[in-house]
Amino acid sequence: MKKLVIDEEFCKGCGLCVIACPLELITVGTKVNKQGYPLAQISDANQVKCTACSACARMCPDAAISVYLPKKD
Amino acid sequence: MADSMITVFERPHSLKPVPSHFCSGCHHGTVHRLVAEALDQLELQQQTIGIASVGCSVLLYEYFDIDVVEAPHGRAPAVATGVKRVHPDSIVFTYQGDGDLAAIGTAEIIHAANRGEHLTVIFVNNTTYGMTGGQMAPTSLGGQVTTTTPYGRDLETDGNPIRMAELLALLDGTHFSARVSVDAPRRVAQAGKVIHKAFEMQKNRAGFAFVEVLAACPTNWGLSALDANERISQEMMPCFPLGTFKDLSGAQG
Amino acid sequence: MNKRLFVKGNEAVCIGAIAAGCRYYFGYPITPQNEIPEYMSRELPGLGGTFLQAESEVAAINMVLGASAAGVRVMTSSSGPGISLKAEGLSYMAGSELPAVIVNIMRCGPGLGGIDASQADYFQAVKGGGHGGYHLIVLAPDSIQELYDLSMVAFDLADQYRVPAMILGDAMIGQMKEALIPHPYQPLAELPAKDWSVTGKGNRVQGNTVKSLFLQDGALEAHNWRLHDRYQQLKDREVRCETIGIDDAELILTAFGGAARIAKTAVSMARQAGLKVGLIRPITLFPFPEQVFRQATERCRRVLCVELNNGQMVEDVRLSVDRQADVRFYGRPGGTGSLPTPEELFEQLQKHYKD
Amino acid sequence: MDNNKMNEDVFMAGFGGQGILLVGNLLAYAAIEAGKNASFFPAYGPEKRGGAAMCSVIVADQEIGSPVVGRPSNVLLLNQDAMAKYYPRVRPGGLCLYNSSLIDASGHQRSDICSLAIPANQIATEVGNVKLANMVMLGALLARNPLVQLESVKQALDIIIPERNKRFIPANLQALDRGFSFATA
Repeated sequence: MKKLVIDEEFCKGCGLCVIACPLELITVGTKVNKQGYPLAQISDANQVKCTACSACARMCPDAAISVYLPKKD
Repeated sequence: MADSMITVFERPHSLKPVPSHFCSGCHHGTVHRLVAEALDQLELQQQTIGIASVGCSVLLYEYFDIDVVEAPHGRAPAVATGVKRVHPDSIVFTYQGDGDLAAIGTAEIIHAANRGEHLTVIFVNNTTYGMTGGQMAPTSLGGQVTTTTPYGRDLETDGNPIRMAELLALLDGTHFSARVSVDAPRRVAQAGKVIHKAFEMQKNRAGFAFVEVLAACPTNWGLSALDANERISQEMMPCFPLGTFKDLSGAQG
Repeated sequence: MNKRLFVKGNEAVCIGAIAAGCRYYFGYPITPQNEIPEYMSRELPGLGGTFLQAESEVAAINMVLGASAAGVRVMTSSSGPGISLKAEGLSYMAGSELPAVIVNIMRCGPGLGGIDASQADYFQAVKGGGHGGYHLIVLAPDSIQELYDLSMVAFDLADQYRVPAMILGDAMIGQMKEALIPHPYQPLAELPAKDWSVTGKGNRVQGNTVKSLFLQDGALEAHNWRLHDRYQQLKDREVRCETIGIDDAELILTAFGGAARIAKTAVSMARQAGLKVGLIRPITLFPFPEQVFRQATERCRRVLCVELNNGQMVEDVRLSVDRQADVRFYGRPGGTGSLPTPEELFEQLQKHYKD
Repeated sequence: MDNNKMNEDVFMAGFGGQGILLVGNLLAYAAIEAGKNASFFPAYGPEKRGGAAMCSVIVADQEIGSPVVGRPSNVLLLNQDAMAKYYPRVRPGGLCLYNSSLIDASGHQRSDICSLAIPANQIATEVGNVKLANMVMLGALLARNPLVQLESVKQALDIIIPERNKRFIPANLQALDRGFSFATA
């Protein structure tokens, strides 16, 4: 399950999410979107480590990041 | 999202689902989101009227899913006054940059505050004229190189960085004046609370509420998004201290 | 020969102004003329001059008023919305007979409009723009070289007639780059001393007053007749106009500024296609080249006026030809992606040539 | 018209930040330095990054009329939006170079012009910086239509590039060369 969802259309690769993440789980890669911006990304392994603290989403100037947590049954 | 997931953070409903024209790392988007979050949380989207100013922020009507009037350069507080007097039950806010609010619109902002108009004013201070390509703003720092201060802002001939949050706090009509920043997650959270409060005050008819937000303009500062973000605490905050300079929200109206 | 420079129109106007001795500039940012204040902020301090970014266009034009009253060559620049704000000051300057150069690099309107090329401020420029009934000298360059040349002419005419002069460019002329030969400045005429300016009374018998208020019986009327005579002198002596191939023309195209540049290519396309098409390009919009139109239409009975607006100069063309020619109009009001191309103008020429 | 007299137009488009205006300016400046007439006419959105950027350059021996070109003969397209909008406007018989790193050209077919795919981002990345894609495209254009000598452009680069960016000149020269040789091959 993905906790972080980064919208590729909205992301502008500024990297503010990268410095916001206390666990350094996010990077800006080389893949570019339609506007020509490189995209922020998080690996599947790091998705697991993510605590859903939302610091990245709070910093994102483009409201490109959504954060989810699995329901505990 | 699947039912098995709890939403922790999502784009606010008051923002339209469209990418913005803002440059990479520009904080206008952050401030837009904080305003939208406040409107969502206070359930004000349906009754809010935004006043767009001139500059990069003019296009806010492309991003906010609310009614908006576009004002001439600097005149947003006057336009907002007109709207609010017609619709006193609506929530009216202006969203202005430093050139708009603190240079050409100085008269309008001072007199809207002095009349104690029931408005929320969001003032984005990035020490430059963004849309026109990085000219000196009234808030540019001493020594700051801009396209019209190529040798650095000379305080003797170009004036001093103007502190609007402090200046407006002096006016009897101002009920709330604060300066916040969006350069770190905890400060974004704090800025969100202050903006929320400024809208809540209007909802409670508590008078003129002013929030100055320190923001980055990476493109016109000639810095990367990260370096520009860093400049806010390194260079802007010593000149523009964060804090609340006036708060009458607790006082009896 | 001077080395050719390769500069934007907005820079050319500054180079010309500085060559003509302008050392004072007051302005406020607005696209598409920002290169003007930017250039002046770089160059004027080193020349002992003053560049000041005002808090608004209203303030800027009144700083110009003050500097002009103090007796120096002074310039400001803006674009549509800012020129509207300057209208008040311009009216006071016209009333106070203060020379200055105002550059309007026109963008699309009304309101905030857009930053693309437009000529929608023609009326505002040539009919005065502010209150009270006055004229500005209005010069409309169509190349980077001419922007340079006319910025010097503008200062001379303003000083000679004590009438503020406007250089009416557009985003196309302001933003494009071409080669420029910076000929040295030669005054058009021997210019009158500015003995009316405020310098401190000193040994003068009477203090100088720069004003536009006239309260005594008949004083304001006399003042307005004096201004009127000045405007008439401009009409008699200072008309400037370029004509191409109008002697044998069956259809005369007329356009100014940026539209004229596009028109020139359309006219040469027409000539290659064997159509006898000529061009009248007013360089002074006030004074308007009425006689040129009058004479040209004694033979050629059809005129097509092309503008980047919905029809403004065409009214002055019609007044000039006074019903002796069939004056038609093709205009585009501007906006992103709305500049007419030479091919489109050529189509219009073919259409109006035939019927 | 004298057929020996040169009158060439170039139109280029992409998004802001791709350096469209820089190479347009460079080309026109090189032409001026080579003793020709040239006009450079930029157009761009109000925003500084993103948005559309385009410009027209005219290089001629005689005086230049319209800086606006309706049907350009030489066209450089750097992104998909530019392709969609301007590919149909290339003058029949003209030349269109497009950045195949960012443009999917399927669905854009014309037999009446010469179309050339240049993987500009890829080549620029090989040179060391994706931002040099503009130079790759210009180099490629000059290989197909020497409206200005490649050497003149290289000399002009030294003057056009602001002082603070002079250190990037060698990479720019390399990108021009790589584009040139790609389109020559």
